[in-house]
Amino acid sequence: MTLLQWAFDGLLGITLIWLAWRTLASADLFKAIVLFIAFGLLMSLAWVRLNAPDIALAEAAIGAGLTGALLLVALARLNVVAAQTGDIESNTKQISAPEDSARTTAVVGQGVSNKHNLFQYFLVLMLSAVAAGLAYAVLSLPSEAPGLSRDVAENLNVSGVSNPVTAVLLNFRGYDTLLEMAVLLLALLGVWSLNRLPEQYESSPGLVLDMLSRLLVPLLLLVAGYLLWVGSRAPGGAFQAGSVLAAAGVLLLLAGWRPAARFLGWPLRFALIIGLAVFVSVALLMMLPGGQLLQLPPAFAGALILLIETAATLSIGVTLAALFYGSRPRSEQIPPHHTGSGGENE
Amino acid sequence: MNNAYLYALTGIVLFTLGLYALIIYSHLLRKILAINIMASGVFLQLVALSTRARPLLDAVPHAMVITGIVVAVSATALALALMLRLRDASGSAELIEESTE
Amino acid sequence: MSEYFELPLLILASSMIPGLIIFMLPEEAVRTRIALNMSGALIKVMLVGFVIWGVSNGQQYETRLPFLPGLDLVLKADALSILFITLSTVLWLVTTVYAIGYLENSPHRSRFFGFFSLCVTATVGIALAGNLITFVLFYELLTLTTYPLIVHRGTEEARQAGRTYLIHTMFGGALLLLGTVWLYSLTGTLEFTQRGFVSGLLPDHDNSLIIIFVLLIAGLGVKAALVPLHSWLPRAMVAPAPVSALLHAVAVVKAGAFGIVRVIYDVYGIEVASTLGVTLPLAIVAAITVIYGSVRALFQDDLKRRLAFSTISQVSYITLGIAVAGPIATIGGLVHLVHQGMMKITLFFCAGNLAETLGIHKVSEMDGVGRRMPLTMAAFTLGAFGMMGAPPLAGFVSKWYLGLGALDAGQDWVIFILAGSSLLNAMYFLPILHRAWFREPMHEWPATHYLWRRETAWALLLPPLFTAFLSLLLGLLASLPYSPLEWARFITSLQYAL
Amino acid sequence: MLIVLPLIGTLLCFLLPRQVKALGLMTALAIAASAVALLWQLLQQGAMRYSVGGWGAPLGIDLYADGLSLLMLLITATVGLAISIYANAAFKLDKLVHFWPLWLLLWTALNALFLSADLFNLYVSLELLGLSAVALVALAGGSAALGAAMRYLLVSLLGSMLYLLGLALLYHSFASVDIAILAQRMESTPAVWAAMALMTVGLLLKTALFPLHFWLPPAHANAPAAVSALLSALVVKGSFYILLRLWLEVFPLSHAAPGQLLGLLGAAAILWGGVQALRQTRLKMLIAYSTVSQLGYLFIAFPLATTMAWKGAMYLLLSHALAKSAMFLAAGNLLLFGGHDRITQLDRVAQRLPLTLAAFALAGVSIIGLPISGGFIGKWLLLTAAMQSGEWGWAVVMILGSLLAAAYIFKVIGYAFTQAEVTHEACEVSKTMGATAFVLALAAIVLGLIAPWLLALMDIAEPFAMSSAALNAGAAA
Repeated sequence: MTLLQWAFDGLLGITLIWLAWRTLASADLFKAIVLFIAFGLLMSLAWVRLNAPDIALAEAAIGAGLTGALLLVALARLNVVAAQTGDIESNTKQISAPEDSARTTAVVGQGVSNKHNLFQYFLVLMLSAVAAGLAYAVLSLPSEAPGLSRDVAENLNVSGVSNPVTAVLLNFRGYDTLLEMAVLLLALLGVWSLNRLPEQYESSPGLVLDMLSRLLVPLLLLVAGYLLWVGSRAPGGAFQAGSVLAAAGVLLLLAGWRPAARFLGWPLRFALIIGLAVFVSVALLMMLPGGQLLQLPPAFAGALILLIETAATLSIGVTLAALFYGSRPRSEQIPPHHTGSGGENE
Repeated sequence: MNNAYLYALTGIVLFTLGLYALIIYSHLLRKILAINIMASGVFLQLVALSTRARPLLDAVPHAMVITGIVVAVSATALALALMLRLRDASGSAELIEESTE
Repeated sequence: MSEYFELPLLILASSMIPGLIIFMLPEEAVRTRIALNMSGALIKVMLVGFVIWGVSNGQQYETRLPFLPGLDLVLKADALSILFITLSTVLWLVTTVYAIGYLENSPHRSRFFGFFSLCVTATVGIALAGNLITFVLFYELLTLTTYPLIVHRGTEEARQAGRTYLIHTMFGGALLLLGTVWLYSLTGTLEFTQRGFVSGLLPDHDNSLIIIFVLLIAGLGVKAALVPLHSWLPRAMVAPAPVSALLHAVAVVKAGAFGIVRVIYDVYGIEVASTLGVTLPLAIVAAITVIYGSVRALFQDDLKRRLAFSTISQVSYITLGIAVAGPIATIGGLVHLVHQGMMKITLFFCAGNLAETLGIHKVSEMDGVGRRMPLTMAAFTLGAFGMMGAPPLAGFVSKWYLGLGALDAGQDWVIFILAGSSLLNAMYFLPILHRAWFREPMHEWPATHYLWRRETAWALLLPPLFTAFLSLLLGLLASLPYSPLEWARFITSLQYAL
Repeated sequence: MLIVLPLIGTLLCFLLPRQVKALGLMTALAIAASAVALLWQLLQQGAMRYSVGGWGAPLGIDLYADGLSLLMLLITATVGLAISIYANAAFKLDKLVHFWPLWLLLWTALNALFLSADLFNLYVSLELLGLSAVALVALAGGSAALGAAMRYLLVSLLGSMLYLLGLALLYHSFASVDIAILAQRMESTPAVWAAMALMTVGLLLKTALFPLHFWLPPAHANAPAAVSALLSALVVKGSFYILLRLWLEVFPLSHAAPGQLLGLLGAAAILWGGVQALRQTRLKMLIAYSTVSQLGYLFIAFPLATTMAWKGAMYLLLSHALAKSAMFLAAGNLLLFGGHDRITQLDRVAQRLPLTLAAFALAGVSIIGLPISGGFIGKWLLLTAAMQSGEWGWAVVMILGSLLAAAYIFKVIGYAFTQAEVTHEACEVSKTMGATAFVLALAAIVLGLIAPWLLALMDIAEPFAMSSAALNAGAAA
């Protein structure tokens, strides 16, 4: 461990903390989100330094990228509601006056009044104590611990893949991942179950974005495919690939593209659940020859994992994009007023 | 090797910072950001300490963190949608103290 | 385990099942309801008769159901429980007849009779309980089932009375439960045993035992209306007359008194209780209650309230008799359990008749009522004289034994209590009788519309006559075998090993 | 398997929204059947350990079922089935389309949670549980419900974060997240203490133990009735279950002071929740605060830490699940019928819904802890445990709590007897809805009669014996 590395790590740590603080404390919410995205990117760097390239990819794509996009679009909607109080769906209650809302977006963050000062100091004191205690607990851990690395290494050759992270995710602890897919689906169900949000404001995509999307989307699809394929050996895998796929979808949505109505019915639903469905089916099928739930026989493990991952990638991509879009498409009832003409599906 | 502790401590600071912000700020978007930063802190700590297994790679925490990231983004998406709906219904993106009558 | 394992259960079921069915009946199904009620009551009387016959021939009736590990639900018919069961069963039959007449055409009858039956079930359960936990169980059930009866009318006043009742009984139930748990954690058993089961703890746990005794008695004292836990009783008079009658003659107050008897006899045992020195304070509390109730009764103009305070006073005779801790006084106390029930229910029936037929609620309105309703007032007179302890009525027998027993146990002061109380009884009953028989009516009574110029409906008239007759009989034939007096002697002989 | 079934149901319901009623109900029945099958299996062969994927801990994830988890699964199946039937009658199709997938996911989460022996897996289940619960609360719409859902979401996420941080410390101390392995390797280090504190606080937050209960009443009161029932009956119990497992098995070395603290908080919850419930003017708020109070009882077992106390707490948990769900469903019926749930004006409503009222009253009996009911058995066991340990202070608190409960329950019931002419037009409440509530309440009463059998079930693999053994060892040392 050279001094330079030390300095780099130290600097990275301090920058992370500083960025986090600025994110949380900045008066402007837009600025806060941008800072948060920057924070996410730096986190990826930290993951690389920690020898965790898989996480770095996931963090960059999901943590910084998609979360950032979600945050931005949410903020935009918050502002749309604020700005266009009058003309959006007059039947929904709009209590807030425009100037009130404007203030909300601008300076809300500073809304900690003085009378809370004492409480604030107390809180700082308490939390410092908590942090100190935690730090002490962490530092008291032995400086070397193999964790489960040996177990993973020993079983890697029968797992069907050579990337240990993928092995853990889809084989050793595949059950976690199964439930995790359910969480993702759940988030979408939850979002859809809320009543319709006000329509995202329609900015004309602009030439650059339009061009960019035409150029980038095929590229992103390619990257997603690559990540999926390579995941068995090198950093990559379903989640990373899925989020890249989602990025492509987000880009298309931003460019004003809307899928044709006929894809919004059960094809969309099917795409959303295919990952989980395949996962569950595989899990159950493995029980047929007398194995345990999710017991992948070493001979087919590689192929099965790839199958699961492919389906999962598609579902993750579509789910994340749908989360970005927000409300449930008016699928069965009314055809959406799609502006884009591109009816191609991914 | 000792950068394990460095990053772990960073994680703890991030966690505490997020917790502070979660309690102190009232705007929901900020609270959501705070939760995300807390999550980052936890993940950082989880992975940083696993580097103590060097030269081997302990993949289990890595997988856990990837799971965690996906869970976090799901939760964030739900929280944001909820925030927008709340804003829609009550006109404010802050939590108003319930009067218990 | 005896061959008649199911019998106690059947006795319970004979009132519970009709009760549950009645809940489901529509309001209009009058006949079905009457049929159910009456057949349940009759079956119960027969079953109890069978049990009496069996027990006096040395038969054991016991039902044991697993309830908790090491703790069974026990229903047992022993001599003491027979006394209480017989009383409640007979009176249930009578009261059912009365209630059918009384509540004719009033709303929510299904609800009323449903809870009424359940209330009787709980009472019988209390009587049959073979251990303290079973007792507690039915004791709480009694609270729950009487509450709807008290608030039955649904007026604001009824609701208030219900609240007062609940506050008292819930509190009492909590104390009782606490005492029970404590006792259980010390002894590991709660089985009622002749002469108690706690004597093994005696030297070391004196203080605990005393505190537990206080907890148990306070919990039971609420229902037995011991001063100062009595104030729910007069307020509960807003309930319909059959409820007041059954509640105050039998179910609730007697359940409390019966519980006190159980605790002293079968939990502690009279010897342990005397050793601990807890009987004298209890006797004093009971004595105070006797006097206090009588004094308060003097000043009540509302007839039912006067009767309620009279109940407070009279029920404590039972406690007093037990707490004096001598065999003869015990006989007096036990027999009073039955005698007082018989007499007081007569009085309440009569009060109900007056209210239902003539709209009379107050003593001051009773001038000359004896001419309009001679039979009712005749029954009332019998009951009142019984209460005062005039021979040869039932009340005299109990008071006689109480007094004798007190002298026997060397507690001479009790005599004065008894005498004072009887004097007070006379002071609040005699004016009523005087008004009813000898004063001119203040105004013309509404004419009767019943056949043969009967004073009121059959269903209202017969029950008080029947119970009044019984209380006369109980006094006259007190020394016949199977009379309550003989039975009480029998129980006492078991306790004191005479 | 209990986990996969509801998942498949979710997928089907999601794919075929029009058939959602029938599909959902079929799934619910299938789940209940498999829960019974598990009961049969456990009765035959005792506790079961199952390695998902065949790897086995510490590398893979183990499922574990003993008496404790079995009972939780059974109660979930019972309440779940009833609520499924209720929901089909109560919601319109456009709500049901959302309700069913979310509810089945919640059921998945619960079943996964009660079966898992792996702390990280528990974290994922916990998130699944929390998020689906939040989404269900938000189903009610309206700013109050949405605000409550938001608060609930934030609290739930915070709780998960605390839990996860503690988990990280445990993993890095012992290189495993399997409960059994952790229990073997457990030692008292600063990291373990920190982990215990973090995880306990996180779970307490989700279990809403006083003073961390602030989020619960609005969330439970503003959700749709079926959802309120789920939340109070099952969801809070999920995190409590994890807490119980942790304290019984993972951290058995730390009973003294922290246990006392939990007990004190529980006592405070009993009293505070009771007083607050008494002060409420809205029925659902009252019931929600009653939940806060009843949850307090569960924590009385921590300072006592005897087998009997744990069983008592467990018994209370089960009967509370039944009684409280019955109560919320009954309240839902009243609300639907009268259009409001102001307690003082219930008289006009209550008399026209006798079955619903009976359900409420019976459930109340169990909540107060009067005999004969499951609540009584639970309280009896806890009281006896307290008295046997000579700690009568806890007993007094419990009795006081019961009195408070009696006060607020009868506050409601008292109005039902008031005579009032029916004046307003009322919505129709279907028979099914009243009957479901009644059956649940009756089940709470029946729990009071089958105690020996249930207590024997709890003894499968003796999940509660360990702590007392540890305690005895501690006393001997």
